[in-house]
Amino acid sequence: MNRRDYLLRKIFFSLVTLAVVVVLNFLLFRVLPGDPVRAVIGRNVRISADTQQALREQFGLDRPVFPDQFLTALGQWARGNLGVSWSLRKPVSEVLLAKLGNTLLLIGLGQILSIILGVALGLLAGWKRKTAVDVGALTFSLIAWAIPTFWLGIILLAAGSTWLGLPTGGIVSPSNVGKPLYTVLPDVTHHLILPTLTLTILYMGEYMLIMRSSIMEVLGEDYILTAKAKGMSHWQVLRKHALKNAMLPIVTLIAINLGFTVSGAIYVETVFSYDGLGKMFQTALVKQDYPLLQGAFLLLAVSVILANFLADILYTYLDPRVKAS
Amino acid sequence: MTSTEPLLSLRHLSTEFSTTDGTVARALEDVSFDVHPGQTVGLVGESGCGKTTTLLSIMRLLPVTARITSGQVLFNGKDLLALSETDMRRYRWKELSIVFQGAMNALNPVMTIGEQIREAIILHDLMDKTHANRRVNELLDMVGIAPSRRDQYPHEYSGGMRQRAMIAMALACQPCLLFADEPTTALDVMVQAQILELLQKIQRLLGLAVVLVTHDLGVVAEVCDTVVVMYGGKVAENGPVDEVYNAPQHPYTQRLLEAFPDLNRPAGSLAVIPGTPPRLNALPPGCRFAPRCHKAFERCRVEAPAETDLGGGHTAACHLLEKAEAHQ
Amino acid sequence: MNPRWLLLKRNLLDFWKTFRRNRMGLAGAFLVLTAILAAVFAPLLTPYTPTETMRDAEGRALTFAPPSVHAPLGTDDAGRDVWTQLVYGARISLTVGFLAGFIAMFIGSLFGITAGYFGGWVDNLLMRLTDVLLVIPDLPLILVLVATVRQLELKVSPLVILILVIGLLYWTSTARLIRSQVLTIKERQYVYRARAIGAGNWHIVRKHILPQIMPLIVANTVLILSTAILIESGLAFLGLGDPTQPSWGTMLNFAFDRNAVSNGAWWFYLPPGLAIIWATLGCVLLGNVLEEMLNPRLASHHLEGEQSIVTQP
Amino acid sequence: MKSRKWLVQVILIAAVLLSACGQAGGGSQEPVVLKVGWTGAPDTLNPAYAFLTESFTIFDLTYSALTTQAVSGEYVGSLAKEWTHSDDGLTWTFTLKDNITWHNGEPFTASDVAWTINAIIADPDGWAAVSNYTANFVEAAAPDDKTVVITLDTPVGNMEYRLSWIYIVYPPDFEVFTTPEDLQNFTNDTPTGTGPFKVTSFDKDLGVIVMDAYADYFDGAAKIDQITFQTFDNSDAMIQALKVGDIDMVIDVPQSAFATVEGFENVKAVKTAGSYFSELIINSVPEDFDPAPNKNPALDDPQVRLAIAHAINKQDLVDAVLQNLGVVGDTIVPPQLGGGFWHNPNIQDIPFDLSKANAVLEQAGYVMGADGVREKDGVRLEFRLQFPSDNPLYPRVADMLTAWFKEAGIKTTPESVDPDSLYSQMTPAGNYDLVIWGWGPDPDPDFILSVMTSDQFVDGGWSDSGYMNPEYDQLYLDQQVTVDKAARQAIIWKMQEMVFNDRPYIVLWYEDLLRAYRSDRFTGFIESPLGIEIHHSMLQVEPVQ
Repeated sequence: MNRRDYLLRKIFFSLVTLAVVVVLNFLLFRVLPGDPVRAVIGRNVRISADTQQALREQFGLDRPVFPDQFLTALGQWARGNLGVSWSLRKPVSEVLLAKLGNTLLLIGLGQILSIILGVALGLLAGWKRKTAVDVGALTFSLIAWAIPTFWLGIILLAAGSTWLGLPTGGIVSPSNVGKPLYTVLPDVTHHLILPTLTLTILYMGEYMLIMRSSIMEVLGEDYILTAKAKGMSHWQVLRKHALKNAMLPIVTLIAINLGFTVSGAIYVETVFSYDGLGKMFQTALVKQDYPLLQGAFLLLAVSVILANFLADILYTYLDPRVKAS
Repeated sequence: MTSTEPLLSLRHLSTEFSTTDGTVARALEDVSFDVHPGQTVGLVGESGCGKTTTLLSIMRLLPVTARITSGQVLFNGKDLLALSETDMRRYRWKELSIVFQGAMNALNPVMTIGEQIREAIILHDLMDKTHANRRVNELLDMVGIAPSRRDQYPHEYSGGMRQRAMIAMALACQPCLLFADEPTTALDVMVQAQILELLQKIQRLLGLAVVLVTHDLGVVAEVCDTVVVMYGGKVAENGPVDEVYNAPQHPYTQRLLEAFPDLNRPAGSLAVIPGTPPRLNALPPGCRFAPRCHKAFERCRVEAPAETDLGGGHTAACHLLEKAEAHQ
Repeated sequence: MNPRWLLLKRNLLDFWKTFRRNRMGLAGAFLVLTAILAAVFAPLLTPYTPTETMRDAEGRALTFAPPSVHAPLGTDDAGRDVWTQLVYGARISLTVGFLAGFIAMFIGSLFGITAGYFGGWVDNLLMRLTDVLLVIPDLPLILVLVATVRQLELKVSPLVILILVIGLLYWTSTARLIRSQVLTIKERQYVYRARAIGAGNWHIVRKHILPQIMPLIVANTVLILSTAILIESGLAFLGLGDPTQPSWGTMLNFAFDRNAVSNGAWWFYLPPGLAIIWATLGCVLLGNVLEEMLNPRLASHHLEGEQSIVTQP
Repeated sequence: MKSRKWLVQVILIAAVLLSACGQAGGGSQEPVVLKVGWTGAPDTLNPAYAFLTESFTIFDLTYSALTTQAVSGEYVGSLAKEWTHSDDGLTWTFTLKDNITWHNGEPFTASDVAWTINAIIADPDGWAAVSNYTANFVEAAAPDDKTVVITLDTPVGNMEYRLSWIYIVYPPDFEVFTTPEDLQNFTNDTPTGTGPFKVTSFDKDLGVIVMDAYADYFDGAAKIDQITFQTFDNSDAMIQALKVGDIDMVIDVPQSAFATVEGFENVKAVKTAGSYFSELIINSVPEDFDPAPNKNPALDDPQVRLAIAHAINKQDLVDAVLQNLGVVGDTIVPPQLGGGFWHNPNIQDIPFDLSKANAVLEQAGYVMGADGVREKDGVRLEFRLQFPSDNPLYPRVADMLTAWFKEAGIKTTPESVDPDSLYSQMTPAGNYDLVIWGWGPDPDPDFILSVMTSDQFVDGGWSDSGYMNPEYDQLYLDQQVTVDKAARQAIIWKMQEMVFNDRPYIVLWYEDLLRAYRSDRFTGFIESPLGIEIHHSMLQVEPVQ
C-alpha cells in the first residue's frame, strides 16, 4: 500500500529524470555543427555523395527533427545503438561496455572501502564527540573535501611511485594486458592501490561527516535513552539501536554520491591512465569524439538514475516508516 | 506504611549541569524522599523543576554535561551512585524501569515492538528466545494489545497503543520499581484515562512501586499515595496525598492547588502564580520560590529554608513553618 | 544618526564579537582574505609577469629549475616563475569561482524564494527540477555542455563558458535551503499581519522575507564559492580552461601533461594544488561557521561517556 | 548454498593464481619477447588506407617492399635483389630474391608485386595512403616468377624511395574489395606479409599488438621470438613501466621526460637528430579561391607575416617545449633528409626581435589601439590560433606564441581542435587564421614539397596552408623528373627559398628522435635517424646473455 505508492512515485521520478537526460542528450547532439552523417559512420572514411544520401535516408536525417528524428534516435538508444565513435571507428556501445567493468571495479572498491572506513570513523567521531578522535576526523574530512580529486591523485602517484615503487598507471602491467583480470589478480591489485586509495580518501570524508551528524542526531533520540535505561551498554546501544537508524541517510547518500563518484572516476582514471569509462570520457573530450562523449554521458546518467532508484527500493526495506507522505 | 524499610530512598541528592556559556545550573539540590514497596509516589511541579532530572539521576542516565555532586540513592539500602557503570546496568530495567513520555520517540522506529520488548528480557538473561517470545505475548496481552501485533513497527501503532507497549516493555523484566515520566502527555483525554487505569491495574496486580511524574494534580489525587512537590530543583513539600491536598503547608503547594486542575496551562490564561520559575543557572540567593511568593519576607530572600518535619511523613521547606515551630 | 544604520552597526558588532571568538571562522576568513589579496595585488607580489621566461647566463630558458632566490617556487616547463603564475592564477581561479558562485547564489535564491513563497505547482516544479539535477552526474554533464558550447564558436572566452555552466548548474542546494527557510518565515505572525493590511507579494518578499534570509544566503554563497573554485580547477585540469589566462587548474594541467611528476618537479605541481586547498578550505570554514552562527542548532546526545558522580562513599 | 558457491569460486581463483605463479617460475626455454611501449597506435593495419606513422612502423616489420632505406640513408633492395632501368628511364626491371614466402607459407611471386602495384594504379582513391607513390606509373607486369617490370609515362627521380613505401600485399586478402569504401573499411587486423615479423593479434581497444618472429624470413630470421607493442595513454606511466622493467623499449620518449629517462639505471636513452618539424601555418588561401577562405585579410600582408616571424622566439620554443631536444627550424626540408643534401643551408632565418616586429607593423601602418591590439583601416590584428588536440606540445607553443604576439600588438586566441575537424576546417574550406601543426617528412623531399603545391589543396589533399604559386608548382613537377641529383638539388633549394620568403609556413623546429631501451636485457639495436624500431634494427636485437 504505502510502499507501493512510494515506489510508483520513485518510478515516475526516475522516468522523468531519464526523459530529461535523453532529451538533453538528443538536443546537445543536434546543436553540434557539422554533418550528423559523420557521427553515424565515423569521420575518416571517405564516402561518395550517393552513399551519404542513402545513409541520410536510412537514419532519417532528411526528416524533421521533431518528432521523427527524435523518435528514431530514441529507438536506436533503446536498442543500445549509440552511434559510431569517430576516433575508434567502432560502435560506441561496444566501446563503452568494454570499459564498464573496469570502472565498476574501481568505483566499487573505492566506495566499499570509503563506506566502511567513513562509517566507522564517523560513528566513532559522533559517539566520542569533541574528543581528539572527533576533531581529527573532522579536520580530515574538511581537508578531504577541499582537495581537488585530480591533485590528490597526482600527489599519491608521485609519492606512491617514488617511495613505494607502485605502478603509476593502467590496470595491469603491459605483459598482462589482454589477459582476463582474475588470472592476474596480484598485478591488478598492485595497480589498483593508488587509484582506490585516492577515491577512498576523497569519499571517506563525506561518509564520515554524514555518519557523524547522523549518529549524533540519532543518539539524541529518546529511544536511545530507553535502550540505555534497559541496561544496555553503550556499545550494545550503538550496535542494536543507533547504527541502523543512523545508516539510513547513508543509503540515500551512497545513491546520490554515485553521480559524484562518476566525476571522481573521470579524474582518477585520467591521472592514473586507468582504462575505464572515466578515462574514455576524458579522451573523447580531448579528441572531441562527440558520439563517444554523448554515449558515455547517456550511459553514466542512466546508470546513476538506475542506482538511485535501486537505493530507493533498498530504502523501503531498511526503513519500515517509508510512507507516501 | 512508614514502618517498613523504603524500597528507594533519596538522600540529599544534588545534580548540576554545566551549560554552554560556562555557568552551572543547579538542577537538583538536596532532594530527599522515600518510595516504599507497593507505593505510588507522585512527583509534581512545573516544567523545568527537576522532575525528570530526578528520575534520570536515580537511573544514572544523565547526559555528560550533568554531574551528581552529592547525596545518595539507596535502593534496598544499597547506594546506586556507588556502583560501577557495569553493575548499575544490571539494576536498570531489572529492578528499576521507566516509561518515558511521548512513546513515539521512546520506541525505536526500525525495530518491531516485539523485538524491543524481547531485547530487554534476553539482555538480562532471563530466558531464551522462545520463552521470551511467549513472555512478550503475555505482556502485550496484559496491557491490552493483541499479541498478533507483536511484529509490527511503532509507526503502525496508535499513540495510546504505543504507550501501552512502552508499559509492557517496562514490565518485561518484572522490576519492583517503575518510573512513569508523564506517561499520558500528548495523548487525548480518553486515552489518558485508559493508560492511567492500566497503570493502576498493573500496580495492583504486580505489587509494584511506582513513581509517577506528572503536572496533573488531579491524577495525583486519584492515583498516588504520597506526593512530592518540587520547585526549582528542590523539594518544596512531601507527604501523604490526603494530608498535602487538605492542608498544604508550602505557599507554592497552596498556589498550585489553587491553580488546579492543570498547572501546565499557559501562565497567562489563569495567572494564578505570577512570575516564572527561576532559571537554574541564575538562582535567587534565598528561597527559590521567594520572588514569586505572596508570603515572602526578608529572610526568605537571603536564606534558604530547611525542611521542616510536620509529622506523619509530611515535610515542607518554608521559613514560615520554622517560625510556627518556634512559636509552638 | 540614521536609526537603521545604528541597528546594522549594533548587529554587526554583535556578530563580530561572536565571530572573533570562533577560531575556525577566523582561520577561514584569513585564508579567503589572503587569497583575495594575493589576486588583487599580484603585480606587487612578484617582479615578473606571468609570461616572462627565466633565463640563464647565456640567455637560454631555465626550464624545470628548482626553487632558488630568483624563483622562490622554481620554474615550470616553459621556464616561467611558478610563484608568479600562482599569484596571477589566483585572479583567474577566484574570478571564475566568485562569478560562478554569485550566479548560482542568485538563481538559487530566486528559485528558493519563489518556490517557498508561492508554493503550489511552482514549488513542485522547481523542486522536481532540483531533484532531477541532483541525480544527473554533474561532471559528465558539465563536460558535455562545455564541449558542445565550445563547438558553437561563440567567440567568447572559455572562461565565460565555464562561469556560466558552473553557475547555471550549482544552484540546487541553495534553492532548497532558501526554500525551507522561506517556508518557516512565511508562517510568521508579521507576515500574516503584513498580508492582512494588504501588502503586495513583492513588498512582503522584499521587506519581510529577504532581510530574514539574507544572512543565510551570504553563508551559503561562501560555501558555493568553494565548490565553484574546485569545479573550475577540475575543468581546467581536464583542458577546458583558457590556456592564455592560466588558473591554478590550468597550471596543474600543464604540470601533468608536461611530465612534471616524472621530472620530479614537485615545485610545479604542489603549489597550485595547495593554493586550491587554501582557497576552498577558507571558504568552507568561513561558510560553515557563518551558517552555524546564523542557524544555531546544538544537540546533545545520550551516549556521551559516563556522567561523573562526585559523591562517592 | 549461495555462500558456499562463492567459496568454491574463491578457491578456484586462488588455484588459478597459484598455478600461474608456478608456470612463471619454471621453464628455462621462455620465448624472448621484446615489449615495446608507445603512446600512439596504428589507425589501421590496412596499407591502402593507413596514415599514421605507427601503422608504417608495423608495416615495416610485417610487410616488405621492393626496396628499403638502409640506416645509412641509401636505398637498397629488400624483396628485389637487383634492378635496372632503360636509358629513357621509363622501364624498370626488378629481379626478386629467392626463398621469399608469405607468412602463411605460400610462395611469393613476382605476380603478387605486379598485382599490388596495378591495384594502386587502378584505384588511387581506395589506396589513398600510397597512391601518390605510383604517380606516373603506367603498369606493372610479371613476365616470370622472379621478374617485375614497371613502366612509367615520365621519368621519376626518386624511384627507389617511392618503391620503398609500396608494401606488397597478399592478393587474396585484398582481391575481394570492389569499391574504394570497402577497401578503406578493411581493418586487416592480421596482415599476411613477407616481413620478419608476423602480426598474431591487434587489439585496438587494449592497444596491444603481438608479433611473432617469422622463422622463414628471406633475409634471415630475427634473434628474438616476439615483439609486443603496448599503447600507453599517459607517457608518465610508460616511462615508469620502462623504469621498473615492465617494458623493454620506448618509442617516442616525451621531451619533458627524456632527462629523467637518461638517469634510469639499466636504461639507454637514445637521441638522434630527427626530421619531424612543427610549423605555424598562416592561411595563404587566395581570396578569389572557390570556396572563398574565411580569414583575417591582414594575413595577406607580407609585412604582417614578417612581423609574426620576428615575434617568434624559436630558441625558447626548442628550450622550453622540446626541452632542448631538437634544433631551431627554418625550411620545410629538414637537414636530416638525404644526409643533408636537400636542405638549403643559405637561408638566413628571421631573428626574434619584438621591437623589430613592432617597427615593421608600425611602418606598414598598423596603429596600436587602446586595448593593445594594432589596427589598420578597420582591420584588427586579431587571429584565431588553433592546434590539433592530440599533440601534447602545442598548448604550450600556442601559449608562448600568444604571449610574444601580444607584445607586438597582435592578439591571438588559442584553441585546441580535434585534428579531423581542424583538417576539414582548413582543407579546402580555408576557415582559419593561424594553425600550429607538424609533419614527419619522408626521407625524400618530394613528399614534403608536394604539400605546398596548389593541386593538393582539395578535399583529402595534403596542403593545409592553401599556398598557391604557379612557379612553385612548376618547379615541383620539374624536380620530379630531374634524374640528375645536383640539378634536382638546385630546384629544391629554390623551392625552399620561395616557401621561406612567402611564409605560408613558419617552421619552428626540427625535433630529435628520442628512444630508450633496457640495456640490461637487450642489445644490438641500430641507432640511426630512422629510429631503433626499424626492421634492420629489430633483426639485430638479441637478449643480453
